[in-house]
Amino acid sequence: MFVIQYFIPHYPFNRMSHWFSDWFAIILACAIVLGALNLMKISIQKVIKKKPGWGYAVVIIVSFLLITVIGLSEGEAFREPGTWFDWLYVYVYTPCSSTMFAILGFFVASASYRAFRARNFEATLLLLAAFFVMIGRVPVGDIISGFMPEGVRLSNLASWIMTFPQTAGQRAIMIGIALGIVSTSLRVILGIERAHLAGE
Amino acid sequence: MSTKAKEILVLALIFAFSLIFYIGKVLGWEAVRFSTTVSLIVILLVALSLLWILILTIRGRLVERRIVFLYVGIAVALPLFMTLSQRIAISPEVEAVYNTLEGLPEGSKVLVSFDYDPPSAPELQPMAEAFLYYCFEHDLKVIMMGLWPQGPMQANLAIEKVLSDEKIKSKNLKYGEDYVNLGFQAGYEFVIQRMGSDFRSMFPTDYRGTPYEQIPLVKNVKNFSNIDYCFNLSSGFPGTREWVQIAVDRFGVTLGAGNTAVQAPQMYPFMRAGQLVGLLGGMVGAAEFEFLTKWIGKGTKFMISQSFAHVIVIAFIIIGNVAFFRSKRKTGLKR
Amino acid sequence: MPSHPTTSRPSYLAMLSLLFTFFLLPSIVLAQAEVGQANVEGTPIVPDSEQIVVAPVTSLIAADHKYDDGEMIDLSWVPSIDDQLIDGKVIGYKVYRLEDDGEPQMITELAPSSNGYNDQSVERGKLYSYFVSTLSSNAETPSVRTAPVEPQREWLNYELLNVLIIALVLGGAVIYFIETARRGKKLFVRKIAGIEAVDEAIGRATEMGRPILFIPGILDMDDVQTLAALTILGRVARMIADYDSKIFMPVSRSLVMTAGRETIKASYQAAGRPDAYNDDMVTYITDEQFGYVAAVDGIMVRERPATVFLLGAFFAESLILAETGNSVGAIQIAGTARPAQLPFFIAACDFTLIGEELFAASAYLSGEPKQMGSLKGQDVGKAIAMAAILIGVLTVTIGDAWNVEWMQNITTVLTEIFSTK
Amino acid sequence: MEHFALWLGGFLTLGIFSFLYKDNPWYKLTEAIYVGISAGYFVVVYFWDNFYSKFWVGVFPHKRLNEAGELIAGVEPDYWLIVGGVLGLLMLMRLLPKVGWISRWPLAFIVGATAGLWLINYFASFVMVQIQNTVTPLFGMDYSASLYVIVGNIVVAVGTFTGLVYFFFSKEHKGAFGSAARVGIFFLMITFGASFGYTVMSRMSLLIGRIDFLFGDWLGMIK
Repeated sequence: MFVIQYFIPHYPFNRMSHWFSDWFAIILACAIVLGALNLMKISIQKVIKKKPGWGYAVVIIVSFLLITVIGLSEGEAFREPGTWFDWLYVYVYTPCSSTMFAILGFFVASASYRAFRARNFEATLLLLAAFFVMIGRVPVGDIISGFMPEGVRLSNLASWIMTFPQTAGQRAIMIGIALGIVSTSLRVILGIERAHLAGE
Repeated sequence: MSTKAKEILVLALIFAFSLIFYIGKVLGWEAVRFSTTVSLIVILLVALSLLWILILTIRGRLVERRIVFLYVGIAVALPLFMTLSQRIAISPEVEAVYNTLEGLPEGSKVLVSFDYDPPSAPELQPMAEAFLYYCFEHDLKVIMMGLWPQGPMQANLAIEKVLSDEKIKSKNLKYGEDYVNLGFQAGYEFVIQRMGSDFRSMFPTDYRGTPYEQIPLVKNVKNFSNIDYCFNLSSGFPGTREWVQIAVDRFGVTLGAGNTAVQAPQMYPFMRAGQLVGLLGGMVGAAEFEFLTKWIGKGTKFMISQSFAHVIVIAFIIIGNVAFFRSKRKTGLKR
Repeated sequence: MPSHPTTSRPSYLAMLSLLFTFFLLPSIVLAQAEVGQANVEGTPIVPDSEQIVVAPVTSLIAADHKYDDGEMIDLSWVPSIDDQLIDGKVIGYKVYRLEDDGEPQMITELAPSSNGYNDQSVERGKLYSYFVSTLSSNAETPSVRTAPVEPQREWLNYELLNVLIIALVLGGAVIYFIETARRGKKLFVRKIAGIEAVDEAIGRATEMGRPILFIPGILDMDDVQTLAALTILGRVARMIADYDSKIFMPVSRSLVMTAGRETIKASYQAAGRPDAYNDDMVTYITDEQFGYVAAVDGIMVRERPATVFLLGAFFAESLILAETGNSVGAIQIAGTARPAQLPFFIAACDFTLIGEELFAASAYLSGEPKQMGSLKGQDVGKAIAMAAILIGVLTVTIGDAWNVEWMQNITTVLTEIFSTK
Repeated sequence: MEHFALWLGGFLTLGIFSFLYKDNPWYKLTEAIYVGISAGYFVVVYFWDNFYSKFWVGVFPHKRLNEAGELIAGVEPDYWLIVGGVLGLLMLMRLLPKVGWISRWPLAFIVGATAGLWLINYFASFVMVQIQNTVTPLFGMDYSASLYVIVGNIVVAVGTFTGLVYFFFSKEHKGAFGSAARVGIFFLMITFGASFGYTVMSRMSLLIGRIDFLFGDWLGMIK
């Protein structure tokens, strides 16, 4: 259907993608309720059975109810600056989610020390490219290679890697993945790949 | 002393430290600054201790994870206090953004889409500020919007920051005439699609609730054909990829973009194909752009930390691999 | 819509013909676009002496917008000769429209140096004509009116015909190979390193008496990568059942949990050991990304699996999982189609299925001829891409360097075939 | 309130960082708050953005009144949206064990629809456009390119070609074909290296941002 609407601008085909996207959004809204109820179910069970760590489950339930009640009661404009929902978002949600990503910086370093090994030629090449890009993209790179003439310093090398070999690789991956998805989608549409739907 | 007692002690210390400096902040203490000499000594100490780790590792003792963490913490935190001069090299993709902007005559209309939220702000906010600064300084008209719910809020933060600059303040810019924030609209890439035919159908009012046709800056803006340049700040979906697919491929706008470093490499094919004119990648891209626009903000300030962090990661990769090759030679094991 | 589980096996040929009918029928019903134009130059209204007179726009053309639902008219013109960047007297343009020869109405005001407008507020079945006024600071010079135009609706977007043809060729190839495979012809598919290692990895786990950990990514069943991971799981579980080693699969989505259980159960049944299966092999942990990672980390450290499979859609957690797996000394086989996460897998895992290989592996391992067939179809797509690049680059370079005309022609054809505008 | 907000931010940030030391009650508390708040956040956002403004407003559009208080013709209700509502309702059936199987319907719709949507979009933007753009004259138009660009053009063409060779499954990697695939894998590795570097860059930037919050916004030690 989507395939058809791409080529035919005529009503109703040109409306089809709008409908589908709207339906999809509505289903998602219902699905998220399922997820939240599941979380609540698990947490409440924990509290009732007094499983280890049930205190934290109470915190989950309380914070969930708090933001949901506030957000739903504040109406359509819940996102405006100055609402309680916005306050919770800015001062609770944002620090938590930012820090969750920031913490990965630590793990990158630890992993680079313990796990990233030049165990074969491919991995060596990968680490070398990473090395040049990392060093070339920050001012330190040019301080180290400052003795070289302008134009052939580490920053230029990093740029070159990004613009040429990197682009080529990305392109090949892009085409490959797109074709993979096309063919997998066709399998789904033709009903070959349906193991996932068998049984509930 | 038991571990527990030590932990409590550390906690108390952290608390006391925070409290002292917080009170200091309220009382208006000066910022902490390292002079160049102190900075160099710190760098030397870190380098020496890395050497020590190298020796330990070669002897076959991997240092603990937490020590690595500690190193990263130091490498990122200390440089924030340092004052070191640094030269920033400009990459061609950043230059392309700048050159396109330079080519725009006064009064050109620029559409900026803020498609990110606070977690990616460290990378994208400096770009937003530098970009707006350039536009305001050169009398370009800025129309802002967001495909992410939090985007327009980030736009407001950036505007506030830039307008407080002396040079811009003296220009006395007016909301609605020189810049406007259309707010957020749900619908992902379909928003761009419908904007292709009519902006107003997607944004009946701006974020303050003023009807579209009453805003002088946009009342004559029908669709993309009235926009001279589009810029997109993106940290995921929907973002630059969607803008390229729809706004560029179908409606033919000129698009530049600022991306988080994670997704920047995937944009290079678009750049090479000319679908994207210029790209700012991550905080480094922001720093380069700040250098060009002469708006020196956080991107530049954080570059020392960024350099340090990269060097530490590279050092750990090298140390780890040196140890790996030595142990391989000894045991002759192949995994 | 496609693919309900209870659909009885469809005949692909029937579907193919259906597809063709769907595409080809509309193309027979076509509407010819009518173009109305007016090429007479406009004459300026003679104004008072104080007024700044500007020249009108010329060559104003109004034409139906092609390949739409009859809701747009395109206007184009050559800007007034007084419209200059430096010392320009023109401050803008006004576009007027006459509906069915009624009164002129201003529909928009445009900035200087505009040379076209796309009117999207038109309706089918009405006639529209236009004129454009050039504005100076105190005068207005209208152009000549265009001939009336009626917006047309077209059935097929011919500009995208090439996309359609290539898509059909590709879809046809996939379906053709699936049919061929179904008739029992053996299709060759090359070995994929990561998959070849599966046997060895499972064997190692059995010898060491340690469990095998299977992580299917953190996205739900609606992601293609998760589907691919589960197909691979089917085969892996079958081997595990044969070897009698243990599998453990923590997941982050409840739907993936049920699907995973079904898959493993089916594999154990196929191996003739349904009694060895139990539901605890697959557990749901949490939807929360980092909560899930922390839990899996804990499992890895405690259970010390001999083999870890990381297949599916991964995000920031990829490197934490790969590092922990590496630190407990497991053999790790990873695969994802997310380019940003692949580097961490390649650097920290023993075998990595890169991008498309993940999808291919699921087909390869399933051993089903139909799946193999679709893989072949994919290869046809790649062959087309490679041929186009090879021929294109060669012809464009040689054609350009030595001015060989027939080569330049090939290039033009190729570029047109692959254009999407 | 502002003081409280800053301290709360500091408390949560440090709480998550404390996980680096070890799993501890502080982290667990922060995590519980995070999980609860984020789950609630998405419920609220989806409710208003998807359910309310798409479905509810679509089916029951706001009545628009003019200044005199008379009803003016507003947006027509879009009854097609009810189909989406029904599918959503079917999804919720999962809550009732007896009719839970019915939730497979919307699931099938999602799987099928995403498959269909992706099919064509991916194809057009990722395959066609990219092939078209790889086809460029190696020496630039009229020999205009510098050596730097010529080398680059050759690298891109060769890289894309050999990269595709690597992904070609119908032929054993032997002989010339094998060598091409080998070159292809080299290109892929360079690509991954570059994206590795950029990812590290990104993570570090976010970390710097957080540390800047702690020492700058919160404690005021950096200005």
